Amino acid sequence: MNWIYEFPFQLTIDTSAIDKGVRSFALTFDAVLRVIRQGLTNILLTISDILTFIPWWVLVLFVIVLYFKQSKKIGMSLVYGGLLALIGFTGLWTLMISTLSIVITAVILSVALGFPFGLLLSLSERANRIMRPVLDTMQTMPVFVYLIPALLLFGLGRVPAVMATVIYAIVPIIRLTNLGIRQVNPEIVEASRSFGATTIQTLIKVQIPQAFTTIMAGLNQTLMMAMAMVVTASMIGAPGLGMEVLISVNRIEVGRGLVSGTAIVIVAIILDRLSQGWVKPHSEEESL
Amino acid sequence: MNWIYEFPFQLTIDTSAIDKGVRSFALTFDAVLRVIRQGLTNILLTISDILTFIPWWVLVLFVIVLYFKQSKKIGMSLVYGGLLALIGFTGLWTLMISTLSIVITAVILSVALGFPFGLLLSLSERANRIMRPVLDTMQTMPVFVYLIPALLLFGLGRVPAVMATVIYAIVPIIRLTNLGIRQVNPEIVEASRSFGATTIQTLIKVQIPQAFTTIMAGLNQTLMMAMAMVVTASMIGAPGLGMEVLISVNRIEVGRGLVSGTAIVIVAIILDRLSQGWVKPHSEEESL
Amino acid sequence: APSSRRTTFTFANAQWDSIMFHNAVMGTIIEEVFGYGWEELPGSTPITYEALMSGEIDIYSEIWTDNLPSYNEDVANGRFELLGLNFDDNAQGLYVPRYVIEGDATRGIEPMAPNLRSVSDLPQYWELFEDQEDPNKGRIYGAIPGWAVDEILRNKMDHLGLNATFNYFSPGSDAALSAALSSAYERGEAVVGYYWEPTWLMGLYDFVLLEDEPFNENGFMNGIGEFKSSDVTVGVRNGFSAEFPEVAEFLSKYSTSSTLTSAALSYIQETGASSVEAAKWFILENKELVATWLSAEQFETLINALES
Amino acid sequence: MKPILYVEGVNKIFGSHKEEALKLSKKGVSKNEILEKTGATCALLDVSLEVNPGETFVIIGLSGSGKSTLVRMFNRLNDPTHGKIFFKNQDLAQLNKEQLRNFRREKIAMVFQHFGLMSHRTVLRNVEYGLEIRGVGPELKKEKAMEMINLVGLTGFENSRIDQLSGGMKQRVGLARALANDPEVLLMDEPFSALDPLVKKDMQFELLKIQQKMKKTIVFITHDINEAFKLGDRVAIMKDGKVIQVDTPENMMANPADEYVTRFIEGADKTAIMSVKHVMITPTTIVFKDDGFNKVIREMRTNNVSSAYVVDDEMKFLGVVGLDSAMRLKDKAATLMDLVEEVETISPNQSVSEILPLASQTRVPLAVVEDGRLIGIVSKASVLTLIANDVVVDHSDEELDSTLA
Amino acid sequence: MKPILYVEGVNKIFGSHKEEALKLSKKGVSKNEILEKTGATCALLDVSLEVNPGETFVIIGLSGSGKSTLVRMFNRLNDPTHGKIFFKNQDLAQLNKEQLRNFRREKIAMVFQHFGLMSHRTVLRNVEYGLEIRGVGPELKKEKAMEMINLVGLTGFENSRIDQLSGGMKQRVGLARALANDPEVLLMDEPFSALDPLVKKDMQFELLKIQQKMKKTIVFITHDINEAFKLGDRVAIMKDGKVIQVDTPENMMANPADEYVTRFIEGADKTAIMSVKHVMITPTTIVFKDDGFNKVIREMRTNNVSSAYVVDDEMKFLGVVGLDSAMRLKDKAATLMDLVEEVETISPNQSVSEILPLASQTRVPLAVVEDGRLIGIVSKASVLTLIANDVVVDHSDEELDSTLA
Ligand SMILES: Nc1ncnc2c1ncn2[C@@H]1O[C@H](COP(=O)(O)OP(=O)(O)OP(=O)(O)O)[C@@H](O)[C@H]1O
Ligand SMILES: Nc1ncnc2c1ncn2[C@@H]1O[C@H](COP(=O)(O)OP(=O)(O)OP(=O)(O)O)[C@@H](O)[C@H]1O
Ligand SMILES: [Mg+2]
Ligand SMILES: [Mg+2]
Repeated sequence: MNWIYEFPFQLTIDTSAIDKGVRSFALTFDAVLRVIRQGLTNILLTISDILTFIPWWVLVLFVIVLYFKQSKKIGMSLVYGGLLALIGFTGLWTLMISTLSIVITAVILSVALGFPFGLLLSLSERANRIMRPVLDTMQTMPVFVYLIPALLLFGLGRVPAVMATVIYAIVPIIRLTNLGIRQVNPEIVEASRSFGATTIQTLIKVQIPQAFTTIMAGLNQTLMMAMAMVVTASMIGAPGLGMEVLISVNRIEVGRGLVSGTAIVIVAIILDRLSQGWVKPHSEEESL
Repeated sequence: MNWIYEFPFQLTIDTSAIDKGVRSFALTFDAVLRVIRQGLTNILLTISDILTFIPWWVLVLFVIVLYFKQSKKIGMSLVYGGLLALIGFTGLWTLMISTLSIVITAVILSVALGFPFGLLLSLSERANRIMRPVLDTMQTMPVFVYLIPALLLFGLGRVPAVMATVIYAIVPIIRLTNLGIRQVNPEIVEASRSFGATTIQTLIKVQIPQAFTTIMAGLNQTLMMAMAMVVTASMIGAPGLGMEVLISVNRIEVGRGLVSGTAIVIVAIILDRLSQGWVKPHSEEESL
Repeated sequence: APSSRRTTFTFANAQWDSIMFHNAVMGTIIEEVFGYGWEELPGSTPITYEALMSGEIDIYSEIWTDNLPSYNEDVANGRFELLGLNFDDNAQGLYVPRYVIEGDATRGIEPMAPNLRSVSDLPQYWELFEDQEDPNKGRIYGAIPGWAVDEILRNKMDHLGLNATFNYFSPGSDAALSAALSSAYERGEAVVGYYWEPTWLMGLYDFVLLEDEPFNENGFMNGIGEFKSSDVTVGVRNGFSAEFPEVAEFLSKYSTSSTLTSAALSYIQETGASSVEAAKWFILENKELVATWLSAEQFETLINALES
Repeated sequence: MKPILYVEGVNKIFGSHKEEALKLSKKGVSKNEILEKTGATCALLDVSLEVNPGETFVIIGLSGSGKSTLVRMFNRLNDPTHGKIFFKNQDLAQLNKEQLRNFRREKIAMVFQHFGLMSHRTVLRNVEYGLEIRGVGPELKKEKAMEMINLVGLTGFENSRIDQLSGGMKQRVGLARALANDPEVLLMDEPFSALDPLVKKDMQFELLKIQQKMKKTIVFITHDINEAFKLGDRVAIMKDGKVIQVDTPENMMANPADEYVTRFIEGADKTAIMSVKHVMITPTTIVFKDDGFNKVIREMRTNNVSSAYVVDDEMKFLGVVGLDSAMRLKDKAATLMDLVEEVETISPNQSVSEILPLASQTRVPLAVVEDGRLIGIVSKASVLTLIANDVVVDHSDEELDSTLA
Repeated sequence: MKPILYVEGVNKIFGSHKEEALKLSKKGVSKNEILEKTGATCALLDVSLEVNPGETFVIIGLSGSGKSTLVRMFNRLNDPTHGKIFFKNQDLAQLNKEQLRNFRREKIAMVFQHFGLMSHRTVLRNVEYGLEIRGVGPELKKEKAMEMINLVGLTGFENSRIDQLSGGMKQRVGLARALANDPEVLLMDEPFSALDPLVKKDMQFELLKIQQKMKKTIVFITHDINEAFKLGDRVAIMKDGKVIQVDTPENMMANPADEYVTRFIEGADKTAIMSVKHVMITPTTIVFKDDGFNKVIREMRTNNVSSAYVVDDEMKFLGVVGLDSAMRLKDKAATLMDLVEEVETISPNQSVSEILPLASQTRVPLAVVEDGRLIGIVSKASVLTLIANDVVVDHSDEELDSTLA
């Protein structure tokens, strides 16, 4: 029966070579990594400083006003503002600011890298074909797997958390930038070309503006995925609400986990609603 | 300055009450939970037995043939078959089967619960409005948070893993069933109604078949999300590839994590491709 | 292929190395001597601990009592059966690599803090342990969030006034902590953080435990004084001894030491052996000790089985 | 004849603030302004009309004029905001769910602009759909469906997938599906608008052919005036939710209600719509078969023409006699009957376009004959006058072709 | 005249196996079969034609016949698989990237079926687009764009968002945008197909008006034969990638190349296309102003009619004289000049539809006069013959209206 159920031979992969590789890479490129780390830390600190500087009620008002501007629904605007304030009233404001600064940094980085990359993919069918499985892999590879390399390369703390978050969350912005550009009504692109526009002109003047809502949808997804990484990021030392969830998991405190989890949900939903506002800027709601 | 940055008062949420509530719920409904647990365990064991009974090369051949039938691309079919076999050759076959049986059980459960639920939502605008934030919350709540209640209610092992996976992965099948039914060309639905079809007749004979591809896209997403839960599920004792990843993370073995992570990616990508075959059954590829 | 089913004990696998090693030793003996099967159910410390109390895990071979806030209460309430003490000569506290104090000639590392002895010396050297995310302070890697020692360490920071010069950094997970310490070690950087023995990490790398004031029963929880060595106990689910008295008896006699465990972990690290292989090696290496856990007859069965 | 469908003062307002919108519209505020002010769309405003059994009733209008909204009320896919709709004597609003279903299953069927076919079913299974819903047994169902498939000329395609068909074939399936239920009323919402011009022509022809066999009541929507006039027994023109004029194509052509209708029908091919009876004039130079030389010549002279139409005592048309031949009567060498030339005659219900070839070749005005009797004549001039867009055909001004020296 | 666009033996095959597909198509295998066998679509097959400067060249054909594929080659949005396309003397395939851009910027512009407008820009900024691409300065750019907006009648809408406009207004923007660059050639791919019938009519009128001012070379695509004949100086009919016939509307009407063309043009309004010169016949009964009684009467008798056309020595047309009046010449009571009735004349280039009212009222065939000289006459019969779909207007068979006793 053996030949039915068993494999004729076994491959042994020298996994420790990979370990050594990563470790020696970390040593070799220590200087470079330090620079990246420093740069990211600065961004993080700046964002964190700004967020800390803003009084909580300003932020709450900001959410209310922004959502009202987009949706014209005063009720829901107040609900979202109230929910945000609630995070403060339960004493999680500082943690939330920590979380936010990591998420925002990760999203900024994702956009800065992912948007141009998405553009590139939209221009070359071949690059697109080659990158598809890579992006697939990035999306399906369990985050835990690259948590450790991120940690070995960037140490423990917010920087590797941002890096891991970027790896996980960058895919949608790449994909939807690519898709958005490709989906632009070909008649409009041809119209532009028929006027003798160069590829770059067409891209900047027509394709990017036309793909704007799709790209924004990508940004929205990137944001949501970055939020989904909050707890995992805390496993390598990112402070904030995620750490709070980890603590409650380690202590099997359902209630505490639920409270901090809910805070994460509130932040995520507010970010989602606000960023969806860009996706469909003036969509008239059906009045029925 | 206090009033600028500080909250006028603090709410203290009695989180331990929640803990106690869950624990006493678990005690009170022990009998019920046991039945559910037993039922799920039986399903899990059956699926696991079936998967274990199938010789590996049969599964590999199955993947090759199925993918070839869908895509007519012999090259890619062989690649996918080869990748699957590779999992076996690196000694991870048994773990993969464990993982698969949990994922498949979770997906079956998600469909069994999510599909009818999605149908309900598609029929009632009100239910839809009420459920939207609930579904949003289910998708954004960090999985870790409901890992603990799943654990308290169903103990450690594969059953709570399946439950947690279902909570996380059921949302797309609900959403896309709902969306699919709503998106069916209204002319076709009206055609059906104009022939005097009842709501149920229209649903079964027209809307569900017409929404089939969208529903299948939901199934595909559910499958992918279930795969994404594999590692997290292992935190409450689900055996398989996820456990392997966790162990390697704990031991800081990048290589080992990468190998088992890659195995997860391979399984996910194969499942993705095969289930996308249902989504667009006979789509002719553009030959350019 | 499908396996036949027999009575099988479930061990907690809280995913650190020593518990897996002890599981393997206990499991091997149970299998060879008593004829039952054994398997491990993995999960984090609190999760597996919870599972022990819910009866899902039969045997917990290494209960780190100080890491479980509710341990004493649970024992008092009889939520599981406490069978015995596995070992209690372990150590925990803040560690620094030896080269920080003494240097390492083979790696060309000069001593960085030759006078660093105790925790209270740390403020002098904070710049060595610079927190890259906050260059005005040093960084101390703390315990895993949620562990009981996490709270103690935070209090210790207060007590010793370390907060002025150091950030207490929550590593998030034990994997992250290990990685932080090991990668710093490999770079030859100065690092200070919480850790404990016996562990493969401490076996593999040369770390020094920083001294502290003597143990203080009253102030301990407030961070005053050094850690006493924590009791590492063996527990089984309720009702286990009644069902399997022989096994329970063996488990209650089971007792090792930190040193022995460390040796076994180093063996694993050096040879790449699995924990089961290590267990066999351990039993054969320490026959006298093992003999004290079992009746003569049982011991003979075991040795015969292993040596064949 | 009692109408089969009867629409009475129907309004349909989409959106909120319905009453306010209605009030504004009664004040004469335009549809767009109302939409801006109240958010309500006045899709139909005070529409009343009737459809007679067996007729093809065409509704025409620009996009957004409310055609679909109206037609969808006949099978209650829409309900009116105000007003009533009757099928025979049944107020449709009174039907309960069960009755409505049965009404839809038995009395009325619909053909859709974009075909409304179910892409997951074959042609046969699409055509069977209505029968399936009614619970017809599998054999009868298949038999009836096949019959309809044959009727619309799709024999052999019954097992094709819908997406393998061309647009014209798809609409044949739609038609077959609607007919399979043998409904009394067929609603067709721009069924041919999505088709290519040549295919459209074929389909119109097909529909006329089928209608000749089936004699259904058809409510047909289009925005192509030629299609409307070709197919419609009566045509309703809609604009901004109002019905502006309901009339036969001929009358509409002759008396357009306003400037808008005039513009709409400008492009229509008049010869195809108007029939001989609209352009014929009373024959003047009539002689009886026993008349002699003097009588005949006098008749010709009086009317200043060079030929005369010969009839018998019962006014049956016998033929034409020319001035040249008539001369031979003088010496009694022949009777009038000997001299009569047989000519092609036309009937009053033929369309003008049909008689165009004849009219262009004839030497004398064409004789219009009904039941053998001469009832009028059609000259080249009268045909040209029609075409020349002098919409009102004024018979009194009619000139004759020939002058007699 | 040298053509401005010149297409020489162009094939366009989409997909793989191009050569094989071409071979099959040369063997006469149908397009669909080729697609099934090789996966290649033969969009254009051996197309040759020329477009002259200043003309409106219309391409007509059913959906999928390759119209778009062809027109898109003129600005190289498509490249031919085989064959060459010249703009003036420039082989378009020879242009390098830079030259191609300049060609597109300066020589040629396109109007799209679905407008191809950029929804993120206002009307003004859409119209400015081509100028912006050329790097025209902001002031000049705005000035030119505003000029074009005024030209197409959108003054006041320059700051509107595109989605606030109706279909007709959108296409005006498309037109303005194309014209803003002042191109030599304007390509229009079914620009009016998406519009409502009345709006379409307006737009056609607008285009004719603008074209009168601008005198561009226009390549216009449509599948509406009336539109084609209304706008086109010359029309090319395409079928399955082949050009079947290229001709003026009149000639096409008169000599359709095959059955397919015949069917296509069946629905066209012939009187709008054909002009007087196509239906006129040589005047027979001509008399000179100094002719006497005998001459005149003889002329009338010979031709068996009751009136004659009077001309002077240089054949200048003076009028008509009837048989009755001519009788008065007998006793020399008057000269021919005294008796001449002035009648309305028509010119050979008027469309038949224009002269219809006259033709239907006239007693004698209408005189066709060019430069004052009588060059032909048009009888009711010849007009009717045209309308009657006897497509070949055979002049020799022409009958005359009046017979003389
Ligand atoms: N469900 C609806 N909700 C709101 N407004 C509607 C709805 N259906 C139709 N309308 C509006 O009612 C008016 C009439 O629409 P309808 O579809 O009857 O026009 P139509 O004459 O059929 O036009 P078309 O030729 O484009 O089919 C339009 O202004 C349309 O926007
Ligand atoms: N990019 C392309 N790839 C493959 N086939 C194409 C492509 N563009 C056009 N075709 C095919 O070429 C043929 C001609 O298409 P084309 O668009 O020129 O037709 P058309 O006459 O403009 O039709 P329509 O009236 O629908 O616009 C069609 O069979 C079409 O399917
Ligand atoms: Mg409609
Ligand atoms: Mg086209």
